Amino acid sequence: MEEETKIGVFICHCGVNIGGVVDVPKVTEYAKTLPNVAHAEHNLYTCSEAGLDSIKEAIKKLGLNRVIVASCTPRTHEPLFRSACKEAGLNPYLFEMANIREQCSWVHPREPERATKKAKDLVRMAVGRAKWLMPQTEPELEVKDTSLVIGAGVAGMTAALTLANQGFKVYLIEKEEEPGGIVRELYKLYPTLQDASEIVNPLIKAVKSHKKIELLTSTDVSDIGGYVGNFEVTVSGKKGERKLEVGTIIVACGALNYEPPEGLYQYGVFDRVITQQQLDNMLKKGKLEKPDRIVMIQCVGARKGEIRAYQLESFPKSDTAELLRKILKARKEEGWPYCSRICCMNAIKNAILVKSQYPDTDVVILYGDLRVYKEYEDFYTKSRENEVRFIRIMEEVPAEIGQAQGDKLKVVAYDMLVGQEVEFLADWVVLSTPLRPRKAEVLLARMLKVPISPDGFLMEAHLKLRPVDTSVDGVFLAGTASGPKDVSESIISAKAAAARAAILMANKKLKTEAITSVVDEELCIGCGLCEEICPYGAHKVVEGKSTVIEALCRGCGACSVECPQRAISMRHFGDQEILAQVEALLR
Amino acid sequence: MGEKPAVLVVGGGVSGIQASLDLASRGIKVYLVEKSPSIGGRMAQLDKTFPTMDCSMCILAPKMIECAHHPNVQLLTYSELREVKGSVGNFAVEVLKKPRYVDETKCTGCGICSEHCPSEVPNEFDMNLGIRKAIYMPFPQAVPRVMTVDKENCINCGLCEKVCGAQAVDLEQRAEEIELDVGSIILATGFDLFDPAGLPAYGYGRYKDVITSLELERLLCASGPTGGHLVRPSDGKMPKSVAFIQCVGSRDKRLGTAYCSSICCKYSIKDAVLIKEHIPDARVNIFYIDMRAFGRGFQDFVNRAKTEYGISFIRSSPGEITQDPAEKNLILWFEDIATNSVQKLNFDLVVLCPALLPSKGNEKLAELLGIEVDKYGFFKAPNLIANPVDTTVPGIFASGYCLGPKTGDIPDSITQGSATAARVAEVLAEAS
Amino acid sequence: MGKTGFEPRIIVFCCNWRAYVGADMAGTSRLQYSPNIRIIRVMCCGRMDPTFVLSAFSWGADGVMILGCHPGDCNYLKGNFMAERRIQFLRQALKHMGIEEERLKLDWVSASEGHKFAYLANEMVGKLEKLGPIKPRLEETVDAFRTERLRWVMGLAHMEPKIEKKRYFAKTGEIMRDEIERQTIIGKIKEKGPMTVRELSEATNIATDRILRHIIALRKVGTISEAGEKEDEYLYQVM
Amino acid sequence: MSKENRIGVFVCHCGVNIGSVVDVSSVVKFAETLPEVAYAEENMYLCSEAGLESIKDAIAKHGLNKVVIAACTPRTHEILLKEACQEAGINPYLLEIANIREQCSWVHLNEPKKATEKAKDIVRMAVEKVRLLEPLEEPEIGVNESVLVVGGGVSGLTAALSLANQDIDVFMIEKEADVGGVARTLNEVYPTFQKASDIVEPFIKAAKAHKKIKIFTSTTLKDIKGFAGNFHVTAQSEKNPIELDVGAIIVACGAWNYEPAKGMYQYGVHKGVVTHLELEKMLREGTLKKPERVVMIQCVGSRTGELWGYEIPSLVQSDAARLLTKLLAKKEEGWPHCSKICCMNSVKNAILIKKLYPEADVCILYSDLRTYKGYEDFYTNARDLEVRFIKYDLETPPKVVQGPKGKLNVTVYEPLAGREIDFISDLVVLATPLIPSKDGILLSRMLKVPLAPDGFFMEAHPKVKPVGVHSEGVFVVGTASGPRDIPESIASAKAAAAKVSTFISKRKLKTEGIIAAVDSDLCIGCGMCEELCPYGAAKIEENKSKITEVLCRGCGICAAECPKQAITMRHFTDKQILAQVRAALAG
Repeated sequence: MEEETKIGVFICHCGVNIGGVVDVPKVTEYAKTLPNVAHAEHNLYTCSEAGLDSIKEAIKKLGLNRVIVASCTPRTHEPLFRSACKEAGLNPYLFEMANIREQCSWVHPREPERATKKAKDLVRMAVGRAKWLMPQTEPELEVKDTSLVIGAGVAGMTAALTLANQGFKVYLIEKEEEPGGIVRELYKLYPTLQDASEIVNPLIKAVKSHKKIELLTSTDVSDIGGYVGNFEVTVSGKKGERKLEVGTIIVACGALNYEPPEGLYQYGVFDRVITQQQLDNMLKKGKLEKPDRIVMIQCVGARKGEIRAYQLESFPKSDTAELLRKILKARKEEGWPYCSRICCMNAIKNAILVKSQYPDTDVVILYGDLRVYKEYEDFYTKSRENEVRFIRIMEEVPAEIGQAQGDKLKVVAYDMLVGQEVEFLADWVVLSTPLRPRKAEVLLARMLKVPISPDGFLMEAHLKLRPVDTSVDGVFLAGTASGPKDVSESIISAKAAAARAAILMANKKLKTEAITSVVDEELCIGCGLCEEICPYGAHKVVEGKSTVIEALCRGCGACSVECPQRAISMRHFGDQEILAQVEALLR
Repeated sequence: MGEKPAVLVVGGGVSGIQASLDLASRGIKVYLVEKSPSIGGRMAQLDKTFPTMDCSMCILAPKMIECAHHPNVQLLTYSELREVKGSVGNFAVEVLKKPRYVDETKCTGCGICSEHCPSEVPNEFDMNLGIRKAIYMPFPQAVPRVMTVDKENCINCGLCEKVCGAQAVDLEQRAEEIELDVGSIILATGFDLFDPAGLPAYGYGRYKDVITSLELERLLCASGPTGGHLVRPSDGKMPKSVAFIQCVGSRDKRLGTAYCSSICCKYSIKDAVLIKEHIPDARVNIFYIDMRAFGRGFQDFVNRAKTEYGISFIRSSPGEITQDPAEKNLILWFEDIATNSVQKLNFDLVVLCPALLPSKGNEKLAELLGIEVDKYGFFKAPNLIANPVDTTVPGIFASGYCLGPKTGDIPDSITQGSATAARVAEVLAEAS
Repeated sequence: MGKTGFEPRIIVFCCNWRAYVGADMAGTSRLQYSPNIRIIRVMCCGRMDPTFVLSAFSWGADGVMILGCHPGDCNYLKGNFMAERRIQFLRQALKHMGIEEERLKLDWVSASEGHKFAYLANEMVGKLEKLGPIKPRLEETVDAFRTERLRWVMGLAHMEPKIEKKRYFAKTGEIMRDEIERQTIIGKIKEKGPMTVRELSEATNIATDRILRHIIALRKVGTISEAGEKEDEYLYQVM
Repeated sequence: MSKENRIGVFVCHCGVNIGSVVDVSSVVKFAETLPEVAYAEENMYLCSEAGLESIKDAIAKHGLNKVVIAACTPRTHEILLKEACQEAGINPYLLEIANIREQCSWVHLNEPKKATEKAKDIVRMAVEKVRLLEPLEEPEIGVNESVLVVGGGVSGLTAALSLANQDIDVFMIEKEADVGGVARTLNEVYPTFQKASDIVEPFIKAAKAHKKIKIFTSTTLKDIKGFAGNFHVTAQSEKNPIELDVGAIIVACGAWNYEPAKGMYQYGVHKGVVTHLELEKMLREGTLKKPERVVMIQCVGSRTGELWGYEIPSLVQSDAARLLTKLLAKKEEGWPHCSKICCMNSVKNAILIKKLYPEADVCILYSDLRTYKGYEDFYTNARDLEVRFIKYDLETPPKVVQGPKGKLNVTVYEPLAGREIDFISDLVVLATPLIPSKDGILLSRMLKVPLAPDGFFMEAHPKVKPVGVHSEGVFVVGTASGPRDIPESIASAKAAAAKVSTFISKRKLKTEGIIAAVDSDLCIGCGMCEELCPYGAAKIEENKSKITEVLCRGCGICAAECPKQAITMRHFTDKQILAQVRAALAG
């Protein structure tokens, strides 16, 4: 950058938005007096076609090599001006913006003089900074258009198929011998009461036959390295280890059914106390001989216990397996704090199934809140028409289960409506238990550096806005891996995950921020502090020197602050660039 | 990437935005048609989002802007679907772009015009609690940042034309018919709210201080009409006692809306908490039938509402609301199921949580596209479980609340947005 | 004035070219009329700013007359038409303020119509003696006619509405009412310091919900803001 | 106005005009108590030399910088007084006149106390205004040095010629096919009995010949725009439209001869009943057969009828419009004024008849015989020729009926004899008045010049400014401003010509300093002023309103309408007017 800096300053009236308060011509005159400023002008609307043209013209005519626009906030207009510079052959990173509207004229409408002064300062600061700006290029990296889907449950298979149908190569790995996951075990699905097989089998057939899908069963992930676009995954199966190179990863490892600890509602004590899953199974196999009464108890092991906040950021580093054991043990006792979302419908479904087999069997559902959300209300109504009995019990007073004469069980609960205790003799007591995270998940999390949410499921990048993304680029969540879902919800999330993954792979290339850190090899002593603190694992110490994986670096600059050798500098927000602003303001 | 056919997305809510972005960012041209002047949909109207209490607009705005700037997305705001012919792979679509009376290419959205416009109108974006002008931007973060003239209320004085530095106003502008060829269509038309006037016992419309939850959102919102100062509409008093009534129109067979709208419980808790944060000594009661705070994160939310914020939940659906003529307070009559007794409580403000209905256009739209709707008027999926985001016409998909309460909340809407994007990508892949 | 009996006080605005000469003519012809009137000369009755009239009322005038050239004779081609439109508009405002219409008169007096001038003067005095002293004193409403919004709409009154008349006049009427009420609110707060919606309503007898609506509007443009609370209500101040 | 005000108040007695009603000295005392009044005095005649001197002295002596003069209407004396101030070094716009004569003493003759009160108020109002007055400069505009003469009658021609002889370009517009006007149709004129043609023809010749005079015959005025010094005139000749730019306009459109309503004195019924105009024609053409008797009736259609025939409240029509209708209706009611020339005219014609047929008996029925000036002996001359003069009351006008042998029977009540007299007469001649002409009335509207109650042009002041009118640059000559005989018309024409030449010769003309000024900080460029300004003085340039000073006439419409109150009217600012209002109500 030996050539002398020629800064062009363009100050916008924004109609009267700025001009009405700030004395724009004055500011323009002032700008002309600043060092390195080769040109300054003001426009009614710099963002208008005319405004942009005058910028381009000035760049070409006067050979400007820095451009400053003093107008509104960069958040909305920077891209526009940057591209204008680009068209005029100026590197967009040599463009700087001074926000004299949102942060000046609009907030000091009643003090024109002081606002004008402030505007001058802001412009001066921008000029100070502009001097140090460097041209930057946004690094591109290859994205392999193959994907890895972990777990061949409904979600996993759906995700795999969705991608495959779009022509992407997919590795679908499953640690069981057969794909299908939990759903394969199930009997019928709510609310349509169709056989689970109707859903699963076509998927299984499809994934097995699809030429774009390579299904690896009885296979586990043993290691994951690399980064978005270029993950290196080691899987181990019957045929031993194998290395896969994929661009994206979809985690569909599903969830498990919570198994109550022995003694909870006499589970494991009386063998006629079973879980909904077991009931479902008996129904499927037709093992359930006609009972007089079945009592179902909702929210067993769900909506209980405290939430513990783990130190998530440090989580990947701590001994996961150990921590995991602790969590699961503790949870086994006190249950899981969240509502499992599907149990109510599930219970109702089973109740209906029982009724359809044995219409005169009395089915009683004890619940705290009946969360038949969405249009399942109809489903609920249907069950009542079938004379399924719903009794709202006080959650604080759990039902008591005891032995009664014969092999019947005695259930005592407190009925909120009647306001007194009620007693039932039941042949079966069925516990509705929540879905819970599985061990494998947490282990995966460690490899993927995906944080775990307080309740132990894999955590979305943003609960609201990025429900199937993770904080790790290129890694997505499908199905119950990120929390309880019913089948259709799992399918939706699987498709969503596939869509997100497809974006990366379809573009083949990934433009990443130019604003990344750079390591000065001379100064770096490879202390690895940067590696420690980098939230995105963008720094690796290789052969005693820190290296930056630009694809991962988000340009937060934490490393450059921490680096004891001050060997790390930030592009576009270098120390000089920032200090120059401060200096310009104060000196 | 011209070889891929383009896609039409109807509805610029968060779901439609997500679908558009996912498609666009993988190189598929998207036309996003929105009937109102700005994209953003219902989410833009919310103050905060449960359970994380993120400022709704803060997290939505970037997506909106991204949408506007994306080279593959063409926004057709203030536009409506006119006609659709053809089938998957090649639909011929006609979109009617209603006249904005403002040249979108010239307008800088500076708002000077509406500052001077003499004609005031209740702002539907603020649920008519706030005020806008006849030339307006529905809300400050609107996308595109372009003014719109509401001819209904315009007195045609032409002041806007005069004061517009950019000469963007054109009161003679005409509607524009736009022909589009698309390979697939995504519907994300969202929902409308049940009008509680349909339940006279609650006195909505009769008592100014009986409001809907969406109205409350605006009253709570810092960028809302009262600048986030919660006051009751009748006289600006700070409500010291607030009641939430769940299932107003939902789960109600008489009204033919038997389903559970599935978000009210959650947002009520959120709003209740917000109210407590605004007015710590306010008494807040939530009247509910079942507290359906299902899914991860919410149980904890409920517990905190009870323990930390001392919000009391009463299991009952109130029978009637009357007004104390002297104090102008509202008297709410209900049967306490816990105690089996008819009781009454006084409230300064009563918030009704109305059912979410299919948005008004749905029937027409369905007819236009030849797709089926379910008995409630939501778009019908051929197979609820296996193809939840499909409609009965191949190549046409639905996302978000227009599918019915299948969608719980924002994450669901977004997930579905992405899911439809995937489906579109699939069918287009097949087609090509 | 320390006189017995009611002496109506009348301000007469005369245009420089006809009415004023007419008044002179009355003098030249020694036509006697009652001395309650005070003449103010303006170049043209088109100069009549509504705030002049309203100020006059708010400062204690019992009647105001505006005299200009006959239609078609205006020295400035159309000033008198403008005055007429404007006064019509102003009359609506007077209604909102509870001032009898007869207290404001617009008429034409040509240079030669000394008789007419005298006649009008006496007629007005007679009317006002019947009406008695003016009741309301609304300085605030003068400000309403200083607001851009109202003045603009007033200006529009000279042009043919480009939209359906009924809707147009409904709208303009509404705008006038709004501005008058808003200025009244602002005035009250300026006078009494921060007030709550209810206090304002009592002080101005405007319904509370309307007050709130105005506050919302004024708040939006930064004229009014909260200034603390007072038993469960927000106080509002003028910025 | 940094410099503090020192106001001088001068109250005029105007002899007894003010003094006899208003207690002047108490007004002066009162004035002394008013804010910023440094000096107050009373004076018998302020407009007299002495009066003006004393004003100047006072200004010098007491260091006054603003002046209030309580006297007569500003319309007559303002100029004079302004000059006085100017000579004393005070900007003429720092003078305010309180009109306590026309608008106080004269109209409250019987209520001295109240009148004095009022006078005080008026003075206070003037003081309040003067306090806020600011010195104004009067922008100068060029004066077009050509003159338009409307009407080619004797007076028109005279004026045109005398101007042309002063080397001033004159345009003359005549709607008839040839110039000359009424005079051409006359026979011999009193008192010299010259042939009218002998008087007119030379004028016509001279005018037609004069290179400085351009005559447009068969041409009618269409429109007059602009203002003193720069009138733009459009006219229409038979063939083509004419556009003229002139600095001054002389109105010489003459008057009409009242044509009696049909049946009035059998006029239009019996061919023996004629007007003098018709008689003159007979005499000129010699078609008058020897009559036994001729009866002349004076004041036919004059000195009768209401001054204004309307009831005030219902009045909406403009006076001009009303005059027109009256004019065209040819009402019996007639016209209120005395036509002034008829008497002489009748006497003249009587004499002419006598000279022609000495035996013919000529009687003149009159109510008052107004042979004014030196015409008395002209009257005696007629008497010597035995012309009979018979008086009648206006209340009992003569009756004319069909008489024997196609003659007429005239009956009149003789008040001196106290009985009715009958005449059998061959010829009845009606002396009808000159009345305003249609053209005059129309012209008055084009020129915005007020008409007098009788419908003739109203002089600025019947005594002080007989040929000037209420609009600068416009002058009225001949019968346009009332009945005149030829010598009088010529005299007035010459007078006007003199005035015009001085007016023109100024070359530069100061326009009013009373013009609009825009505060462009407040202006939002809404264009309301542009929309409403009758003179196109306000224009929007770059979103701000600009006032073209020479076009602005100071009506103040823009100021009254400006939504942002960004326009102030110099010398009539809101402040100043409101100060007056306040002062008026302060008492």
